[in-house]
Amino acid sequence: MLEIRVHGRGGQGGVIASKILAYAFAMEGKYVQAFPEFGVERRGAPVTAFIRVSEGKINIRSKIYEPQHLIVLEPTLLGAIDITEGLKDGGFIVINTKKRPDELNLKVKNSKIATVDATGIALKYRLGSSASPIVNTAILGGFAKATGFVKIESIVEAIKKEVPIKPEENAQAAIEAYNSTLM
Amino acid sequence: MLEIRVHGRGGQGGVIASKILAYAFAMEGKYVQAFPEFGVERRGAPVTAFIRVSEGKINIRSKIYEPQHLIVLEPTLLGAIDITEGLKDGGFIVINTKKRPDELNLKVKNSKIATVDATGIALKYRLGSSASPIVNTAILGGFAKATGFVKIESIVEAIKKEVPIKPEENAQAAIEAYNSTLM
Amino acid sequence: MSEQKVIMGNHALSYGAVTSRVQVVAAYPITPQTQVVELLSEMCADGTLDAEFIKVESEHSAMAASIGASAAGARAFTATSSQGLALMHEMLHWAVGARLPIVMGNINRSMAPPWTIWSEQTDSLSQRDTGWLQIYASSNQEVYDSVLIAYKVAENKKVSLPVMIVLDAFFLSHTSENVNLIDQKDADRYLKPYNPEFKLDIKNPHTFGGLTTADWYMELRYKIQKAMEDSIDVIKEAHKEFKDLFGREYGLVETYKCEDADTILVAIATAASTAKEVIDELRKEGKKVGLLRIRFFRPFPFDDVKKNLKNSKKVIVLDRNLSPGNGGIVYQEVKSALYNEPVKPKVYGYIAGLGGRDITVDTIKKLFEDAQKSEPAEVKWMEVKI
Amino acid sequence: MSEQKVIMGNHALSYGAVTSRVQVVAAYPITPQTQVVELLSEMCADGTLDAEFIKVESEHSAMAASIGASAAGARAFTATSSQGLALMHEMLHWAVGARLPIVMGNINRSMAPPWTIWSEQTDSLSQRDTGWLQIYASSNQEVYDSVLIAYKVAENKKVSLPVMIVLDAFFLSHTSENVNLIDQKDADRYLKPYNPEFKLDIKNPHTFGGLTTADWYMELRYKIQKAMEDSIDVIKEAHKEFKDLFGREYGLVETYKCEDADTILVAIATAASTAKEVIDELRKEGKKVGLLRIRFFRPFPFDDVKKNLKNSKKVIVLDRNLSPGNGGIVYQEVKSALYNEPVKPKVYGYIAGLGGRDITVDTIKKLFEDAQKSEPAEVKWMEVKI
Amino acid sequence: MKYSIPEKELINPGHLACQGCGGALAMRIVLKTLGENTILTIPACCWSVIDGPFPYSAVKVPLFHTAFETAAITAAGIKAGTKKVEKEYIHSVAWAGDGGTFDIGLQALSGAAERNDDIFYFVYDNEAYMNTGIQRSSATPKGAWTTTTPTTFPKLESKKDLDAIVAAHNVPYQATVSVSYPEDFTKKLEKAVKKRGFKFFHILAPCPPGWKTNPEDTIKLGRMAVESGIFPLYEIENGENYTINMPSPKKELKPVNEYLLKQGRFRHLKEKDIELIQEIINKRWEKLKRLAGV
Amino acid sequence: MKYSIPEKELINPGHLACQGCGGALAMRIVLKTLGENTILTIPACCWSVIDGPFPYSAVKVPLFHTAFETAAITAAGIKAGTKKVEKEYIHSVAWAGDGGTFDIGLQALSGAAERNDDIFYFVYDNEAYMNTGIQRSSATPKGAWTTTTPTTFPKLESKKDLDAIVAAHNVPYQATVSVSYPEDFTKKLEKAVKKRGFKFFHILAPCPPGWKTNPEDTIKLGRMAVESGIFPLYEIENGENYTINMPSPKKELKPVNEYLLKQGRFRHLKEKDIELIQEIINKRWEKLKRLAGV
Amino acid sequence: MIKKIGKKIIFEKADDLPPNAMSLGTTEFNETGSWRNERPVVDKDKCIACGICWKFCPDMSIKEDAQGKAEIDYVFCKGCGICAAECPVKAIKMIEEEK
Amino acid sequence: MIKKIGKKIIFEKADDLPPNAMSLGTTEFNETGSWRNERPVVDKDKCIACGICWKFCPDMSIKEDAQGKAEIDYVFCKGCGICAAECPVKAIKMIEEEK
Ligand SMILES: Cc1ncc(C[n+]2csc(CCOP(=O)(O)OP(=O)(O)O)c2C)c(N)n1
Ligand SMILES: Cc1ncc(C[n+]2csc(CCOP(=O)(O)OP(=O)(O)O)c2C)c(N)n1
Ligand code: SF4
Ligand code: SF4
Ligand code: SF4
Ligand code: SF4
Ligand code: SF4
Ligand code: SF4
Ligand SMILES: [Mg+2]
Ligand SMILES: [Mg+2]
Repeated sequence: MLEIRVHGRGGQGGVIASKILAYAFAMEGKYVQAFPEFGVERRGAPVTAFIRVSEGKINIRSKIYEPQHLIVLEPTLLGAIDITEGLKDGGFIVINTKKRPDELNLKVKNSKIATVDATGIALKYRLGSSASPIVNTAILGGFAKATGFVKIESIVEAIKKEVPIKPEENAQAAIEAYNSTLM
Repeated sequence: MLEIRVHGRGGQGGVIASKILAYAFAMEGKYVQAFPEFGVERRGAPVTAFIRVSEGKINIRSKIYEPQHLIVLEPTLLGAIDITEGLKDGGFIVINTKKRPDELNLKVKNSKIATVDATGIALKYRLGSSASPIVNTAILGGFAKATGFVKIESIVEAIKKEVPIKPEENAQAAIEAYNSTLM
Repeated sequence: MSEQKVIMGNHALSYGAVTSRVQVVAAYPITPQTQVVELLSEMCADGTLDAEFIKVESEHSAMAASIGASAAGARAFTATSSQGLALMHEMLHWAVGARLPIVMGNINRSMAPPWTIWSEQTDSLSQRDTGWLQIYASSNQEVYDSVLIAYKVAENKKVSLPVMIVLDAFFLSHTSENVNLIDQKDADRYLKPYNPEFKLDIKNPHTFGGLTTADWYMELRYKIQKAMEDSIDVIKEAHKEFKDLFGREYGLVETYKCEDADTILVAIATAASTAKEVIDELRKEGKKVGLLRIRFFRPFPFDDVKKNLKNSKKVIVLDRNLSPGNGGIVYQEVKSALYNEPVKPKVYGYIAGLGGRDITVDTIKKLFEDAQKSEPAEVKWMEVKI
Repeated sequence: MSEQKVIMGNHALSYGAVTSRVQVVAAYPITPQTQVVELLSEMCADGTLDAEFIKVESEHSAMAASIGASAAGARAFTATSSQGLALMHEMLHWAVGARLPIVMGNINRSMAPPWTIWSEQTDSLSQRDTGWLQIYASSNQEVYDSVLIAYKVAENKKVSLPVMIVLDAFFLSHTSENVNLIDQKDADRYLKPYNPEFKLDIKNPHTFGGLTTADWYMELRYKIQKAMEDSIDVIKEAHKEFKDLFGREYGLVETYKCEDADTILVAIATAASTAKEVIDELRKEGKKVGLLRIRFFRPFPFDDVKKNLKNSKKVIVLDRNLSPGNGGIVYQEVKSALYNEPVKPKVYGYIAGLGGRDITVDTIKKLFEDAQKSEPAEVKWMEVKI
Repeated sequence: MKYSIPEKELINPGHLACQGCGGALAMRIVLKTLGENTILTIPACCWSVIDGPFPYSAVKVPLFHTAFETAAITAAGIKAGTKKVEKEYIHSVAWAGDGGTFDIGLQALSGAAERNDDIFYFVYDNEAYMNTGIQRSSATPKGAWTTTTPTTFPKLESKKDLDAIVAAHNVPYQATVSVSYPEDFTKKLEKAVKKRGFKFFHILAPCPPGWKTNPEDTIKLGRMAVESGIFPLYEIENGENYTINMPSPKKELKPVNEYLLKQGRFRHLKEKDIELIQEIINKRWEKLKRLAGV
Repeated sequence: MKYSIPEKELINPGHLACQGCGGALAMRIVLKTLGENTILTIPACCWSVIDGPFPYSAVKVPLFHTAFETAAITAAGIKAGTKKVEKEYIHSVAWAGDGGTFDIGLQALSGAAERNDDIFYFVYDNEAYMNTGIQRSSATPKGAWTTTTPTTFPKLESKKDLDAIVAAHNVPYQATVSVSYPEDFTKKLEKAVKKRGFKFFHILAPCPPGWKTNPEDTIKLGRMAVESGIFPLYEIENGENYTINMPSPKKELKPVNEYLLKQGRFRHLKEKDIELIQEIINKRWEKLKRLAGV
Repeated sequence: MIKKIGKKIIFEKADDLPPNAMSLGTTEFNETGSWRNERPVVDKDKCIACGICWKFCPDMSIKEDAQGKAEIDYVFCKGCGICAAECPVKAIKMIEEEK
Repeated sequence: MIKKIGKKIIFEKADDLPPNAMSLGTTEFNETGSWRNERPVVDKDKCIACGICWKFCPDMSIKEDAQGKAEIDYVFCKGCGICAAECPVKAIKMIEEEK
């Protein structure tokens, strides 16, 4: 069973990202769960979401306390909160940032860090406004590339089915992210 | 245990009559219950009320189906409904009417019938309006006289305590009724 | 020292509120409760009662107003029935979560549709999960006395929960009986002014009821359950003090000839009163029968129920209520309470008297007869025309 | 023939309503239910669903509007949660008395105060006495399927009662999962248009719900209880037909490794799903444990509960709810159901997971451990900080 | 016999209204005019008793008894339902007392008006909670006795101006009507039948036991209420266009004291109380005339 | 630094409002002005979250969280209670969102207004149910997107005219105010503090996520709303005496399109939709001027 | 089995009832003439058949006779007196019921 | 036992709690500065101490410095940008937070 946590800010679409990713896995025949942190979302405030992926039916319906993998939509969070709380060793951390993985000063032991400039890509494809670009689709391309858990084709298809506005551009953004992810 | 039923019309004060009578008994140290027929009272429509009187505590809290005694506030009811339904033999029936008991054609076996012109008395003491005189106090005088179950003094005192408007006149009316009851 | 009146159950409630010196009354009329409100509004108007009377536009608001007044530190009272009680439902939960010692009278009336105004206890029993203490009265004297007792218990810091005093429509509400009123001075010795630990206080400002996460919500609920459990002793004390001062004795339950009984009838409210006649009659016939009247249905008096029933052979539960898809509510809870006892009587449940159908001496006799010759079942009906 | 989606429990409800071709939707937003309403209002706006959407000003009105629509002969749907459900309370009774086959989703959320938006079943379980059928779901697929099943059962002339489909806040409502949607044509074979025996019909005018005296009110209640009892078979049939057409199997209860179990956990909703993990683990350790998930809490599945539990030695009931002054609601009803059985397992009750506190594999393991070494008590708390 | 209003009765005798009930007469007029394509919904009020006990009914159209606070929304639900299942156009009619309208049912009413639900809403206003034995409602006039506003402390507040509240919702049609003017009543109904959306009727319905009046004076009282301007008859379209029907805005109002003193519920009033009431009436009348542009 | 409104803060930072929340600012202004003798009651709304989780609170006065539909009556209950137990005069303040006021809390509000309960009622109007994620309320303006009025079918009905509804209750004092005009706001509060009886404030409180606007534009939007006349500032005393404060009744209104198009929730509107909205504004403005006698 | 006796409906058992409290007959079972303590009597000579009494009767108790004049239905007339009060030619008198 | 760590309140068990959910501390425990993705910076030279930014800040995050000029409280400032937008002399700039 894969357990993944997504970090973002209220209003950024982290919860939708988790849904799209789950959908992509489902299209590959997996059983999935995607859910937000059960709290009150506030514009600007940090928010999280979760994904479970399994080959068989998922009976467990409690929260995820110790994810293996992380997706970080918002680089400014790295300074603001402890994104690695409860993180298990040995997974992937995919971060939206211009920086290279080795430029980041993350206190994690054995996680593999990947970075992708999802913001830059989102701006390029005019996703969201320039003040608040929507990065939640692009970063999934990065996740697909970094982890290899899910095909980029599935991500693209999931985006096309789930994103009502500019589905094509969002799909392109994911592909571009896939191709520009650094590890 | 005494069980008494009162007949009147909606708006006439039959329920209050039952309460005053119960109170009069209570002042003589009795345990009492007084309650209306459990229904929807409509101005003009026939209504009934009930009284239980006992030396000891009354535990029974169901309705009265077979009263021993009747009080009838409204003579026109005699033609309209069957006032003797469920009536036990051997009790008293006190009726507000100008007629003498033997002028009434009641189908009862062994009940003792008493009559009193409560309407006339109420008009005399200006109780209620001339169109709808309030006869519920006067008739209690008749009941006291006819049955002897309760002292007229108790009735008078109960009236004075319970009737907010014209208590004196109501008390006088009861006394006059007491003195003019025919059996 | 005490005055005897002949008053209806509804007025017994009103007088109880007056003797308890309630400070805020907010109520809305509904048959068969109206006389409670009418008398109180008269007494507020003429100064007999020094209280604020809020003539609300619905029962929902009646409870909300009571909640506000109580949160501000005042003694609050209201009364309602059936539809009105149901309309308050969200606010019933509220009063509990806010831990406010409001006292409310509820006149039992069956639920619509169809429209009905007659007695049945489904209205209040279907509020059993809201966290209100519930007292089921069986005489007007008990109604009156219970108002004082209710405040005494509710306002105890160990409890801090609202109390509902429940009386059968018409059989009590509209039936006038002898009631001894307590002299105000004596009452004041029994019931002190309400003086809460915390309230809405500008000198000591707190926020009440703010968003509570999974971190502590459960513990706050635990405290409510704890308060319910603690209330048992508080009630016993309140009863004892009441008896010492005024001579009248009450318990969480009332027993009647139970000691040696092999068959015990369990009932609440007026049916339990009428049942005493039946017990007396059957005793005369040599039958070892007894009565357990549950006076407090919440907190459920587990100990008293177990203690009094465990030595019997048969228990007959009379339910004037229905939880559709399960059965009689008292039956269910009595069985549940006895479940883990080592030796258990057979427990029979009967539904009777819904929608104002009279429960007479005869009705109750039939229960004893049926239980003599049959086996228990989830739902048995008595005197239903089928 | 059927499409797979990854959708949250709330959308599973909405899609269920769409596949059921509901005709009138009246709903009011409340966290954690809002997505149900939002998706339906979108689908009404864009024509996916040919229904009237009434954007009411409160939940009380949502239920009243549903009642009106249903009485007029239309298929009505609504959804709510906690405070909203509580605010509807009077109308919940109404829908039952009027015998209207409304289907409603309720997202379980704990009751305020304090404010909370997290999962707990006190909201819907405290409606247990209103006469609604209640289905507790444990997956989004079940939520979706249950909407169709609910209408099928509710509209059956033998039943004519409303059905509540209940899902845990967040654990289902906001959790997206794989859900297979049924093709509309197939669905139409399963669920026919609503065609009531009686409705508000200008060609055949009747008055509904008029004042009913003690003469017949009780018999009308008897009919409601009868309908609840009859609904058991109707539900079984509806489940069978559902399985035949769509392959997915449901029961009044779900059993998991119960056959030879000496200790059986009884739970409802998502906790029962997580519990399967525990059962599997404990089985691996050689322990004879099983799970009984109560899917229909109303009608209470007496037979299934008795049949599945009577051969066990210990029964552990997990309650994510509290009836203050008594204890866990499921615990109470399970004990009551087993009471008159000749041989009875020991029944343990635990309260856990209130106010959104997570019920994890660990939590459930602790129940088994505690029950192994202790005696039952009226109220036991699990993972409360005391 | 001359029939100045539709002849056909859609209501049966034997109903449970008191002698001389204005509310019963009001229903008679409304059903006559709306006809058989009508579905009634009635919340708790005298009419839930008047219509008769199960299994009987006084009305010849379908009637749904609903909870006290839900008249408007239940009617809206019924309307939505009939739209889906009926071929014919149905008048979905909410019929409620003043308590069920001014107080406990106000929110549902406001919601339906805001959504412009296609229903009729009738309030038969007897100015108190009569069915429960004459308690104050917010429609009770200032100074009146009720069982919750004793003569020692009669109602302090003025009658809530529900017509203005409804008008603030800009509904297609609303009117005040009186059982004493059946022809005016019928005419307005016929006008409203042609409109789609929310239609509101405020009926003054004298109540002998509640007003402490003689049953035979019911019609007379309705007339006096109109003539004294304490209950003028007018229409409002779209919340804006006011038309005063009666009394004539050109004439002086008749003094209100005769109307008041004919009623037991006002008999405790002192002269200066009556003067105050007269002043309020005059002021409201001037305001109404201003709104109607006369 | 200049302080054109009272300096003292009765609210703490760290509260949970979104960036640029108009509703948070509104509370700040109100508490400053009313001072410490204030007890708040707040029904479900964003503010029940903003105030912070247990065991914390943002405000420095007592606050009672109450059920969604009960703001006015809970405040009235609190008032009645304090009258009996407090020596000092207390401002009992109901503070609710538009949903809790125009919709689910309307009845309680109307009841309190009718009884003239001595309380303050504030509605901070962000024109939708924000706390639950932006659903339509009856305060949502015509044409707006919300999650229950999708852009394919935006809100059809006009915003409910709550101020007119309150005015129909003839309450001692009512006013519309805006967070963009704190001095006007404060002045009105100071006026109201001296009145006894029911006092009503309608606050326009822009909401960045709900209106789909940038947080920094909150004040600007409030200003544009006033200047375009879609939310004029005015007072009403006793339901009769109207005073328009802003914009000047003598000047032309600024066109509304700029205000609308700054907001994502209106961005789907066609030109003719905007024209229609402009017409409605103009009409309402004329009516308001007429009522104010200017 | 549902019986009808005159206008009265008699059920015997729960099965006879409709599923909910649905009307099956009219209020005409209820002969409200018994409520009357005064009865309206029409003076047919005076009656000008204007229909005003009919228009105002809350109990549908005024019918047209063969001559088109007013006729009271004493089965239901509650004796409110409105007809007498409103008759423009005073053709109706209220007289006391037999006592 | 109730502990206070800075502005945080730490309960250990049910007994530590008040009987109902009553506040015991202020929202200052919640340092909303972490919400910011842009930070307002005051150009003290430009600032004319008019107080307008203070007046409009929804988060009480503008203080007066020793010179009476505006000073931002970054512990709480959420970075909404209102102060910058409303400053009449454009003395406040919003700059991106470190990424
Ligand atoms: C929720 C609820 N509260 C109270 C009642 C009791 N009740 C029934 S009718 C009524 C009064 C109705 O007054 P109004 O609407 O003016 O109608 P009227 O009786 O005067 O015709 C009341 C208070 C009820 N049925 N339901
Ligand atoms: C009875 C009830 N129904 C629904 C809710 C859910 N709810 C909480 S806040 C809210 C929206 C409040 O909207 P509004 O009053 O406009 O305040 P805002 O959130 O916009 O500040 C809703 C629907 C509730 N708490 N209680
Ligand atoms: S109380 Fe009044 S409104 Fe009710 S039925 Fe009697 S007369 Fe009519
Ligand atoms: S959603 Fe709007 S009103 Fe609510 S806190 Fe955020 S900005 Fe304020
Ligand atoms: S007295 Fe009244 S009920 Fe009888 S006919 Fe005349 S108006 Fe009708
Ligand atoms: S009102 Fe008089 S004149 Fe006219 S029809 Fe009746 S009885 Fe005849
Ligand atoms: S950015 Fe916003 S929160 Fe920060 S100081 Fe400026 S106005 Fe206040
Ligand atoms: S608004 Fe600008 S000039 Fe005025 S105090 Fe603030 S920073 Fe200084
Ligand atoms: Mg009325
Ligand atoms: Mg809002």
